[in-house]
Amino acid sequence: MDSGTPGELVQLLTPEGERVHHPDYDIDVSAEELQSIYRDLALVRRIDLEATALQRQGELGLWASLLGQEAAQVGSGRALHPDDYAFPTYREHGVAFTRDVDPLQLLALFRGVSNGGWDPNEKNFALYTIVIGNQCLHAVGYAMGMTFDRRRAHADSTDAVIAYFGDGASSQGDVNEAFIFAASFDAPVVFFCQNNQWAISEPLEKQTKIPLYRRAAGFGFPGVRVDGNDVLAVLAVTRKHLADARAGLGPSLIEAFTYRMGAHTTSDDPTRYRLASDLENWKLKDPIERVRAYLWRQGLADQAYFDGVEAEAETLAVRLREGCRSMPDPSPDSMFTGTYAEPYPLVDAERAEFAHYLESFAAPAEGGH
Amino acid sequence: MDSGTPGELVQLLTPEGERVHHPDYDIDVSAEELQSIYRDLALVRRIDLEATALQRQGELGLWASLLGQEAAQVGSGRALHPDDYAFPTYREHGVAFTRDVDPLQLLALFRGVSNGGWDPNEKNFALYTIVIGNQCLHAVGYAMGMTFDRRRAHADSTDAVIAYFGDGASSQGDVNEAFIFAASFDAPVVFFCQNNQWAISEPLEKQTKIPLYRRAAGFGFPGVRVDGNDVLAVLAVTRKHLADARAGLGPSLIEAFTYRMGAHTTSDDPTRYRLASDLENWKLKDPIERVRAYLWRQGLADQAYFDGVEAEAETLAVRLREGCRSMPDPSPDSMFTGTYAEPYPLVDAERAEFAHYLESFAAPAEGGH
Amino acid sequence: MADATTPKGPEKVTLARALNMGLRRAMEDDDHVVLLGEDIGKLGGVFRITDALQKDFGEDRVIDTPLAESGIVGTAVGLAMRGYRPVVEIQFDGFVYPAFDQIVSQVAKMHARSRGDLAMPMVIRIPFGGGIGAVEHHSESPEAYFAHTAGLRVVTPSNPVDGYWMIQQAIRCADPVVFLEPKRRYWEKAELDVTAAPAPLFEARVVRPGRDLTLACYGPMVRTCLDAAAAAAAEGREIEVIDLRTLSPLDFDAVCASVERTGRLVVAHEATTFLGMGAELAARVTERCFYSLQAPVLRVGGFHTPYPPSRLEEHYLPDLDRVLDAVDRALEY
Amino acid sequence: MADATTPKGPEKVTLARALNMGLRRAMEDDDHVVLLGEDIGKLGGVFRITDALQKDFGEDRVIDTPLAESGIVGTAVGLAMRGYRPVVEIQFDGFVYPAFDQIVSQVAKMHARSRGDLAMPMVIRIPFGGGIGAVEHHSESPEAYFAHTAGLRVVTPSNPVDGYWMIQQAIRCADPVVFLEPKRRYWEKAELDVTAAPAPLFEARVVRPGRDLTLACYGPMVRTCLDAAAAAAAEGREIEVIDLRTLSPLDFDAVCASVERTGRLVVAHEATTFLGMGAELAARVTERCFYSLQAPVLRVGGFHTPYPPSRLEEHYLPDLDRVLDAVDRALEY
Ligand SMILES: Cc1ncc(C[n+]2csc(CCOP(=O)(O)OP(=O)(O)O)c2C)c(N)n1
Ligand SMILES: Cc1ncc(C[n+]2csc(CCOP(=O)(O)OP(=O)(O)O)c2C)c(N)n1
Ligand SMILES: [Mg+2]
Ligand SMILES: [Mg+2]
Repeated sequence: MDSGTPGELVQLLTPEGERVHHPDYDIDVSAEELQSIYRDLALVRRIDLEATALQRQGELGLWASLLGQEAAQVGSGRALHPDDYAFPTYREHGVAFTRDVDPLQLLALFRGVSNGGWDPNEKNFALYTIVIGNQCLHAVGYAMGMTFDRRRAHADSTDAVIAYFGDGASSQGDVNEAFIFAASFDAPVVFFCQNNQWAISEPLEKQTKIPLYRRAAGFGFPGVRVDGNDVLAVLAVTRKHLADARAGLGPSLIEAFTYRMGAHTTSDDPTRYRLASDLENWKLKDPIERVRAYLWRQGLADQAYFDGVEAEAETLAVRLREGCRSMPDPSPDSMFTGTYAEPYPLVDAERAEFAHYLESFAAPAEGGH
Repeated sequence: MDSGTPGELVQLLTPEGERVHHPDYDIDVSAEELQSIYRDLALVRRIDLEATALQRQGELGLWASLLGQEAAQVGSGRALHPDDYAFPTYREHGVAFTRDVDPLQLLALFRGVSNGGWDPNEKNFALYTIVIGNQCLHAVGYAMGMTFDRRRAHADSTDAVIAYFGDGASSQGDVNEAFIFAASFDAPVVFFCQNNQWAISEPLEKQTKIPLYRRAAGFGFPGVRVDGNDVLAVLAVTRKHLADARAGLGPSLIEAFTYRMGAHTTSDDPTRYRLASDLENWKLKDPIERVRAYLWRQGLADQAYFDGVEAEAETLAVRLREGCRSMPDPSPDSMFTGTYAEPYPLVDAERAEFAHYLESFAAPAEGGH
Repeated sequence: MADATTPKGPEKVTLARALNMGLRRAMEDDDHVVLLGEDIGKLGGVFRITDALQKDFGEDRVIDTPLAESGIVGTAVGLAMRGYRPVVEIQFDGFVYPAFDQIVSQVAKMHARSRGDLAMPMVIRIPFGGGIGAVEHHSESPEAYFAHTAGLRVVTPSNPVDGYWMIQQAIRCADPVVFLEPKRRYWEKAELDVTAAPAPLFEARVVRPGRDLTLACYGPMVRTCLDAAAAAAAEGREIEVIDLRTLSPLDFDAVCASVERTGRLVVAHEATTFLGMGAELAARVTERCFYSLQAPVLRVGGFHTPYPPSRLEEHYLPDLDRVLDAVDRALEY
Repeated sequence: MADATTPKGPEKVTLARALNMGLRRAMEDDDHVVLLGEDIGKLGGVFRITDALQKDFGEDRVIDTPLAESGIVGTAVGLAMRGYRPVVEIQFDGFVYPAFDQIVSQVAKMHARSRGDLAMPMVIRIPFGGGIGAVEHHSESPEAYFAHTAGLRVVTPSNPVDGYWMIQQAIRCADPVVFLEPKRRYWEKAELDVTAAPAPLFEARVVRPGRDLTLACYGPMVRTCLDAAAAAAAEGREIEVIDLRTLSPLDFDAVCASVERTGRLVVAHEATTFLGMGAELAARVTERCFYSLQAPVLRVGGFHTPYPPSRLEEHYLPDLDRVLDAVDRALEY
């Protein structure tokens, strides 16, 4: 497999925490911003660890860990403006965090309390999409709508959309059709592929023999590969491509080169299909460690700062544990209320019948549930 | 729209009938072969004209004309070996001709007598596929099977597959998934896109803003654009890419740049969406005229030869007209026999009931059909 | 071809024209209504249902898309999220299946998934059914796939007047509506009064009263069933014909009210009977009217075979005689 | 984890293991049997149904594909044309829809289109149904979509013994078979004698005799219905339970024979009742057994809503009590 030439990878912060520069993508980050980025990364990782633990304790049915992908998600999520819109897969907990979605709502989904959780149009963050690739078309449609709105308002520029998907998803018809529609309509959308090297047990080579970012050229728009474990590079590259989208330059594709450090989900057993040594290599490229090293060595944050973040993470963890454990189950009645926006006789009848049926158990009677 | 640089188009015979040379693709064609090519082109055009006429006379429900695409089809079809396998759309009458499919069987389909017509495995020519793009995946699967067979036989090389599709089809998920599977499995398949500039009323720009052959690079395999009205170039390019496929080099994409000179089908009215002047330009690039000019000017064929082909075409036309008009309708019973290969009680019962029902009309009774 | 203004007085129009007029009026009434599909712009669609709309409303509201049905429906989902009311045209019934995933997994489920935060006011127009002498995949009756899918609504007009009103009502509906257009009836005419008050969208209609037997049908079969009822009347049998109009929800109240009176029900459709709409009607009506039914509910429909080559379609499609054959059998009980 | 040889004597195995053994034996018997799917190689599938098969049969026979279901089924069509017998794994029920077009327009219709020249001996394996506490799209019951599609066959084993034989029979069938695996029963065990003679694939089976009422079910609901019948027996009601096993064709003869004796029929499934298998059974059985039925056919099934979040699934899935409730109602007529 052609894994791309080294120069292809945009990097601004090396795994060792050295700041490097790039001719096309650069960024000025203040100490405060960098601290805030570090905080996001640390909190997001903590959310993920807590969720994994809650799943082990039986509090969640499943969890899809983002371990290792924090920078790709926080970097790209932070590049968004409030009015931009993000379309996630099921693993974008870090992006959710940057969109101000309460992590408890993510837990609610994986606990089986809800199939959604937040109001998408309040957060400008679509619901998690589990069917691989579907959301990329929604993203393009949404972006087309932004263009129509802009033209109606005779405005110069517009907001933008970001569509998340995985390396495995790049093989789905929907994702490729999304590329086609986006190109055809010059939609202001950034396709953000987190290439974490695996689609469950299948390595990247099953999906493609050339670097994924090059797919874009075949559809007539730019593609770029960024070090997905480098939050600064991800931030810079995403900002730039969002800006291009806003300016009417149409879609582009960002491939964030990263690694899924955990199992696919808590149901998965990666020892069946991959080598521990790969993981060891990627550990050296940890997305958080390098920011910490940089902050520390440049004197941009002191121990008190790191301790503060740690304490905040602890508080958050407690809130998540308690919030998760005390989360009430939805009422059976709620099954019936969401299906249609307008009255639908059969559902109304089933609802009434089922309420009646449940009551028959509540009544003091022989037999029972 | 970026319509490609002039040098991108492989051409071996100019519209004026001049033989030109190309560094990567060349070909040696004997006078006999060229005569035979001319004959194919002429007969295929005649088939098409007859079919269009038969549709106007009410003998066919519909006809999808290949007018203008004779060279793309005859050139690529003639590049196939007998054991190669071709997967057509609904317009590949010229390819069908090179696969020795009786044109009457094409007429049977458009007459509504059959949904298929020939035995695909006898002709190594799949049935016409109407759902846009579906056949590209079949082609890849078939090619994968060839690879498996080759490896089982410990053979060095294999046969190859050609998958036909249109410029509009290039937007379908299935076609792009076919690219992905073909690349992933190094399938010996040549994707042959007849870019006739139109998908019914939609111009190429709706589907893509860059030349279609470049799509291939995004998936990691070679793509080339050939003058689709130049039968020699099409033959040379297709031969070369089939040879590569046979040799284990995996898939490739050929974009045959051509023009749909007629309506999309006999149901279509192109005056609603395109200019007559475009047609005039493309008439100058007629795929048959240039071969005739070359044969004539080089003294490779004389008037007697052309007259002979004309006479053959006339004989064929008579056979088609008569064959089409006298084609019997299938029996109602045949509706029931093809659905399943093994017995299926409900269909058997419906078959018996319907036969009984039909008999009730045959019997001398009051009322009637 | 079409004029740009909605005519005011009653006028004889075809179903195709009525749909075109209804779309136009819906677009005038709400500027967030946008149309998406293949060849719906300059061409006006292969059946001309969107004739002249792009010229009058522009390319941002009548959108020729790339050739990919999943793409069309998937982007329509995004447009709906952005506040538009997309009306999608699928060129022929047999080409809706590439979009099946988006329809079943996204369009149908989005409202429930978001617990009502996101509505999906989308209309998916599909010319459906056979009888026009077409090649394969152009004569399918996919209604049961959609009606079985919770979260969707499915309606079908049988005549120009319903076509005009129902398309507007479907567009105004907050839920996704699969709108099936009986393509072999596109060219049939009726007088259309655009100032009249329309019937509710989700109700069936008795189109011919009768007391001996109820004949339920929809879309392209309504004409056939009315003809059958007329023929039966000549022989003294009074058949009540119900145009179901809505397949999801199904108007069981209307059908049951009729069956309570007639005691007999025949359901006719083009789709394969096995798990077709007739199955659900038979099951539910038998449950609700068990003691009123004097005969089992009989079904007339397509066979359990793919739609045949067009030279055989007259045998595949239930015609007047096959409907009457079932009526006779039901009356014999 | 699994051993490489098919064990010879009776052994207690899970449904998951029985399917694995059946696949192995089919692959041994016919070297043109190939498996395609996502994660079916090293991982052995997310449910381990293909465990160790790639190791033993190689990557050309157990094929991990790119992540695209239309691609999987579409290439399987080509492989079938080339003489292979592809067995496709769809990872979960909710992910079959991207392949719906290839299944409905190509797999189901190829034999008819070619008038028998091309058979489509393909098996499409789908773990289906709910009850495992999964997230959205992992608990669907899509059987009616496939059973309504002429050209397909649909079967579902309810237990390990059927799992072992039916998968082999499905693979030998010359027609395409949608093979639905009741995923919440994957871990239930039964004694499997691999030397016994299997029952025919396309026949239902009476799994518990009884004379008061017939209870028809399939796949995951068979266990539930047997439990319900046992509970009813304790109260003196003799329920005959029929495991349908095949949904297309449906074995009406078996169901009608039972109903002729019992006079009552309840059908239970997880899928939405509206146009679910119960609708077809109710319609056809009522037609055939009109004078024997003492009560309308009652259906117990999923509601007309998307499958709910898993914390509610115990309410959505018909359980013993809901089945008995319907039984009681049917007996009250
Ligand atoms: C259409 C569809 N097919 C299969 C699945 C099952 N599935 C869930 S995640 C996954 C792998 C996805 O890989 P990738 O796109 O790389 O994303 P990642 O999980 O690595 O973040 C698969 C096959 C699915 N959710 N949807
Ligand atoms: C899935 C699907 N959608 C729509 C159609 C209707 N349709 C038939 S041909 C056609 C245009 C095809 O254009 P192109 O691929 O360029 O092939 P051409 O007809 O130009 O040869 C369309 C939209 C179809 N057959 N299948
Ligand atoms: Mg991945
Ligand atoms: Mg074209």
